[in-house]
Amino acid sequence: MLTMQSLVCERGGQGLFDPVSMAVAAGDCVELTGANGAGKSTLLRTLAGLHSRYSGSFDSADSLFQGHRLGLDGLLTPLENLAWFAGLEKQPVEQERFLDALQRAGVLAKAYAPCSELSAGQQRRVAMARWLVSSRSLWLLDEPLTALDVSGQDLLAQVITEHCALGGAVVCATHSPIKVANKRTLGLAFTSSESQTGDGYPSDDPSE
Amino acid sequence: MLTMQSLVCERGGQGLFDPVSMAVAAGDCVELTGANGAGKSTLLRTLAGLHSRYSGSFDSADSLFQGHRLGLDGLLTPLENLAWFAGLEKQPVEQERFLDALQRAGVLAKAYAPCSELSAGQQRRVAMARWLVSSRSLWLLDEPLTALDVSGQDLLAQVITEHCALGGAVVCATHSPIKVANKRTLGLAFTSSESQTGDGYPSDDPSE
Amino acid sequence: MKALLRREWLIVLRAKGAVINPVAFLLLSTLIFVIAAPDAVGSQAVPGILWTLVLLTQLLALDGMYRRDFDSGVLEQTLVTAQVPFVAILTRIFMQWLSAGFIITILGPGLGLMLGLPAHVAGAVALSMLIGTPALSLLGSIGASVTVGFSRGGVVLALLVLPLFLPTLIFGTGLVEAALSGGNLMPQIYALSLISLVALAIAPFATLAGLKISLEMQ
Amino acid sequence: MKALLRREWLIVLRAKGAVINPVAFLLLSTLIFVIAAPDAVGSQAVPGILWTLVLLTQLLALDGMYRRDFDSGVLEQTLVTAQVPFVAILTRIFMQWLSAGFIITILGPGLGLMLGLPAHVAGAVALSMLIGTPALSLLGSIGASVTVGFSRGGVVLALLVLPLFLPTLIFGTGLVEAALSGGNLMPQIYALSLISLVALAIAPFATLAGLKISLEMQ
Amino acid sequence: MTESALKRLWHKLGSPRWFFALTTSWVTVLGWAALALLLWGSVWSLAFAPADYQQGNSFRIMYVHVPAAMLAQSLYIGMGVAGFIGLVWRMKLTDVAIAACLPLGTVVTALALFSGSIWGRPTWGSWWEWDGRTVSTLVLFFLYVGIYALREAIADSDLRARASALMAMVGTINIPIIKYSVEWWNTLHQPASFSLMEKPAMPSEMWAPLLVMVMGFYSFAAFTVLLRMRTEILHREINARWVRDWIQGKESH
Ligand code: HEM
Ligand SMILES: Nc1ncnc2c1ncn2[C@@H]1O[C@H](COP(=O)(O)OP(=O)(O)OP(=O)(O)O)[C@@H](O)[C@H]1O
Ligand SMILES: Nc1ncnc2c1ncn2[C@@H]1O[C@H](COP(=O)(O)OP(=O)(O)OP(=O)(O)O)[C@@H](O)[C@H]1O
Ligand SMILES: [Mg+2]
Ligand SMILES: [Mg+2]
Repeated sequence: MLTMQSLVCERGGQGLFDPVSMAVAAGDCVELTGANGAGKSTLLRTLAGLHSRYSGSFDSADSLFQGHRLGLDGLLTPLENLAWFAGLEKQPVEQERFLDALQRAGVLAKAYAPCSELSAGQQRRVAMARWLVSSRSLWLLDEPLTALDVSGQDLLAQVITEHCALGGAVVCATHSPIKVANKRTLGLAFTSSESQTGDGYPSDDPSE
Repeated sequence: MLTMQSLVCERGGQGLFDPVSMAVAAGDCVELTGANGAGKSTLLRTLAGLHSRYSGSFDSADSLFQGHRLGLDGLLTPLENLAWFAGLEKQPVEQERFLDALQRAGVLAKAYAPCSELSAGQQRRVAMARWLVSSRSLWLLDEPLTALDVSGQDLLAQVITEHCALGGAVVCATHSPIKVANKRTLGLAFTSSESQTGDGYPSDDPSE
Repeated sequence: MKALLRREWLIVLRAKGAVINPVAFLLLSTLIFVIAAPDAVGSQAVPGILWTLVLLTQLLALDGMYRRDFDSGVLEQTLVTAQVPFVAILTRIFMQWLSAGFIITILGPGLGLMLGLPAHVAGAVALSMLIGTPALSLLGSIGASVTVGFSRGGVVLALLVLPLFLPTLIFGTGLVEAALSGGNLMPQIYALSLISLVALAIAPFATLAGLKISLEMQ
Repeated sequence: MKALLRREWLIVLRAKGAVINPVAFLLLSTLIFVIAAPDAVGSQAVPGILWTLVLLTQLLALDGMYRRDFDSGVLEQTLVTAQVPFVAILTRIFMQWLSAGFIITILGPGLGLMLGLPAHVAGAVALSMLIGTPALSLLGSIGASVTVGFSRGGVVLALLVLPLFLPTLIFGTGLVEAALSGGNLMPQIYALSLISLVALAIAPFATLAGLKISLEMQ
Repeated sequence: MTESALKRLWHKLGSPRWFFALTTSWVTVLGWAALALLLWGSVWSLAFAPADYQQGNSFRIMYVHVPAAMLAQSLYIGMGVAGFIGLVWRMKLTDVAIAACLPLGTVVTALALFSGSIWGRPTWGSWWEWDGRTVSTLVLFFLYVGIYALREAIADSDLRARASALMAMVGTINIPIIKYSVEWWNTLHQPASFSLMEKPAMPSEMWAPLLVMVMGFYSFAAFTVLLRMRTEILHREINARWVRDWIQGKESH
C-alpha cells in the first residue's frame, strides 16, 4: 500500500532525517515518532504529494491526509463539509451516512452549526467523521490526538483499529502513543551526515 | 491572584457550564478540565479579557495568555518575537535573557530563523520561551501540551512547577494530566439548567 | 462536480460579502470618481474610466479567491483528494467570475449611464464585459494561486496580474469606443474572445502549478 | 514603544512587498488609466483622477493592515499584554502610513506629470497628499479593525471606509484644482488638516473597539 | 532527435559540471566580443556615422535606444524559456539564468525608456508620448518588476525558482498579445508625430553601427548571464571534487 526506499525529505536543500525505507501493507498501523522538528509533518506531506523536495523514492496508494490544518470550511456546517469532501472523492451524497459519522464522532449536536463556531476538539471530531466517510484505504494523520478529550482519544484508537481490521493502513505522527493493539513504529532521527549532501540540487530522478 | 464568583461564560446567550467559583492564590497550579466543547477556552479567554459575554464576576491580576493561536509573527525570528513581547511588557530588551530562554526551551538552534519555518512543536517551544521572559505572575494556558514531544512535555511541567514555586499561579486547560506535584483541578461540566437563563442578555455587572 | 458547485454556492450564500460587495465597490468607486472628476463625465474618456474601474474591482475581488481555502487547509484536501483538481479549480474560477465579472456585466450599462454614456451603447458595454471579464477571472486566478501563500499577497498580486489584464482593458475600451463612434465591433469582439480563450487554455494548468507551489511553502 | 517600532520596521523589511508594492500598484493603475482613457490626460479631470487612484491604492494597502496579526494571534497578545494598547495601535497606523501614504506623497508629483499636470502644481499635489493621506490611514484603520475577523474582509472594508474617505478626496482634489486655477489654497489646507486631526483624535479609540469586537468573534 | 536522447541531453545540461566545462570557452569569447563590439560600435556611431539631416546629432541616441529596446524584450522571452525548461525538467540552473536575466532586463528596459524619452524631447517635443511601443515597453518593465516582487516575497530558493519560472512563462505567453493589442490600440488614437517611430529608411552607414551595437548588447547580455550561472555553480558545488581541481588548475597558472 505504501513503500519508501531510502526516502529523505529536504528543506532548504538539507536532508531532514536519515534515509527511511519501509513497506506498509494493508492492515498496518505505523506510529511515526520523532523529536520536534524531526520531519514527521514534512514526511507525511511528502507522502501526500504536497512536498516535492526529497531524495530517494516512494510509492503510495491514494491517501487520505490530515495535516495540522484541518481542512474544514468555517462558513459551512459539518454536514456540508462532509458532503463537499464526499464530492471530492466522487462519492454519492447521502445525508444519513454523514449523520451517522458525525454521531459516531460525537458532534451530532453541532451538525448544523458553522464549523467556525466549533471548539478546537469539536472541529477535530468533525475531521474524524470525514475519515469515516472517506473511501481511501491509506490514512496519513499528523498528530490526530491534538485537542481531543479522553473519550475522543479512545474513539480515535477504536476508529484506527477498525480501519486497519478492514484492510486499511494508517501512518500516524504522534508524540503520545495511541492505544492500538499491534502497531509498528517508525522513528525519525538525524544522525549520519552523508544524507546531508547540502548541494541544493534535486535528485536526478524526482520520480514524478 | 484570581477569584471567580459563580462565573458563567456565555455563547449565543447560553451559559456554557455550571457557575464556577474559585480562588487561585500565589503558588497554585490549576488544571482546567472538561469534555470537548465544555468551555475551557472560552473561560480562559474571558479571564484574559478577550471575551466579555459572561455572567457572574471575576477579578484577576495582569495575566499572560496563551491561546490556541500562538501569537508569534511568522516573519520574525524567535529572538525578534521575544524582543517585541518584552517591549509589550515594557521590559528592557536583553538578548542574553532571550537566548537563555530559547536555550531552555530547546529551540536555540532556530533562534535566527523566521518563525514560519519552524515546526509545530518548535513554535510551541518558542511560545514557552516567551513565558520564561514574561514578568506576569498569572499564566493562562490553553492546551499547552499540544505538539510538544516527550522531552517538551517534561520541560513544560518543570517550567510550570518553578513558576508556581516562585509565587506565580497557573491556570491550564488540558486533556492529558500535566506532571506537576500538588495541583488543583477545576472541572467544567454542564448539568444544572438554571444557569442557562438563555435570555440572551449580558449580565448586569460585567464588572469591567 | 455537483458537490463542488454546491459548496461554492453555499459559501457565496454565507459570505454574502462575496456577492454583494463587488457590486457595492464598483458602484462606490464610480460614484467617487464622478464626485472627484465631474469634468470627465460624458467625456471621450468614459469607456476607459469604466473599464479601469472594472479592472480594479476584479483585482479587489481576486485577493480572497484562494486565501480562505489555503488558510483552512481546504486547498490541501482538494489537491490531495481530487482525482482531477482541474475540475475543482475551474469550478472556483467560474464561481469567482459569477460573483464578480458576471455582476459587473449586469451593472456595466447602468454605470455607463451614470458616467454619461449614451443609452444606445449600453449593449456594447455589456457585451464587452461579458466576453472580457472571463479573461480577468482566469488570468487573475493564476496570480492569486501564486501569491496566496504570502502574508501580504494583495499588492504582489496586483503587480503580477495588472499587466496581464492590459490587453483585455484595451480591447474592452476599444469595443465601447467603436460602438460610440458607430464603427465596426467585430475586431474587438474577436480579440476579446481570443484572449479569453487563451486564458482559458492556460489558466487551469498555471493555477494548479501555482497552488502546488504555495502549498509547499508550509 | 521602541520595541514595537522595531518590530514594525523589521516586518516592513522582511515583507518588502509592503513597501515596494503600493508604489508599483499606484504607478500601474495610473498607467492603466492613461492607457484606457488617454483623452482624460491633461484634462480638467486630472486632479480628481489622481486622488481617486490614491484612494484605491490606500484601500488595497489597508486590507492587510491587521489581518496577519489577527490570524497569528499577535493581536490577542497585544491587547492582553500591553498596558496601553493605543501606543501599539498608533505605531501600526504610523507604519502603515509610512509604507503607503508617505510613499504616495513622494510619487504624487511624478504621477501628476504623467497625467499631464503642469509642473508648477507639483508642490500642491505633494502637499495635498502629505496632509491628506494621514486621514486615510487613520480612518482606514478603523474599518480594517472591524473587518479583520471576516473571511472576505476586502470588499466590506472598501464599503466601510470609502465613504469616510470622501471628504479627504474632495478637499484633496480641491487643493490641486485651486493650485491649477491659481486660487487661494488655504481653505483646503485647513480643511484637510482638520480632517486629519479629527481622524487622529478618534481613530485609536475606534480601532481599539473594533479590534476587541473582532477578537470576540473567536 | 529522439525523446530519450533529448532527455539525456537535458540531464547533461542539468549536470553543472558538464555545463561548466562546456561554457568555459564561451564566456571568454563572449566577454571579449562584447567589449570589442561595444567599443567599436560606440566610437563608430558617435564619431563617424553621419548626422541625421533633420534630427542632427540627437538621433545618435538611437544607437543605445534601439539595442536596449530589443534586448529588453529578448531577455524577458529568455526568462520565459528558461522558466519553461526549469519547470518541465526540474533543472535548478535555469533559475540562476532567470536570476541573472531579471536585474539586467529591468535595467535595460529602464534604459530603453530613459533613452527613448530623452530622444523624445527633441523629436516629439515632450519627454513622453503614449504610443504603442512606449506602452508595451512600460508594461514590459512592470512585468519585470512583478517577477522581482514575487522573488522578493519567497524565501525558499526552490519555490522561488518555480514560482518565478511559472510567472515568467505566463508573462511570455502574454507578451505577443500585449504587443499586438497595444500596437492596435495606438492606431486608434495615434498623434501624427509618430511617423518617426517607423523604421526610418536609414543609409547603410547609419544602420551598420547600429547592427554592431545590437550585437554588442546581446553578447554582453549572454556574457553576464553565463558568468552568473558559472559563479553560482562554483558556489553550490564548492565542496565537489572537480571544483577543487578546477581551482587548483587556475592557481597553478
Ligand atoms: C520612452 C519612449 C520610447 C520607448 C519606450 C521606445 C521603445 C521602443 C521599442 C520597444 C522599440 C522596438 C525595438 C525592437 O525593434 O524590438 C523601439 C525602436 C525604435 N525606436 Fe523607440 N521608443 C521610445 C522613444 C523613441 C523616440 C523618441 C524615437 C525617435 C524619434 C524612437 C525611435 C526608435 C527607432 C528608430 C526604433 C528602431 C525601429 C525599429 O526597430 O523598428 N523611439 N523603441
Ligand atoms: N466562535 C464561536 N462562536 C460561537 N460558539 C462558539 C465559538 N467558539 C466556541 N463555541 C461554542 O462554545 C462552546 C465552548 O467552546 P470552547 O472552545 O470554549 O470549548 P473547549 O472547552 O475549549 O473545547 P476544546 O476542549 O475542544 O478546546 C462549544 O460548544 C462551542 O461550540
Ligand atoms: N515552511 C518551512 N520552511 C522551512 N523549514 C521548515 C518549514 N517547516 C518546517 N521546517 C523545518 O523542517 C524541519 C521539520 O519540520 P516538521 O514540521 O516536519 O517537523 P515535525 O517532525 O512535524 O515537528 P513537530 O513534532 O514539532 O510537528 C524543522 O526543523 C523545521 O524547522
Ligand atoms: Mg508536525
Ligand atoms: Mg479549547
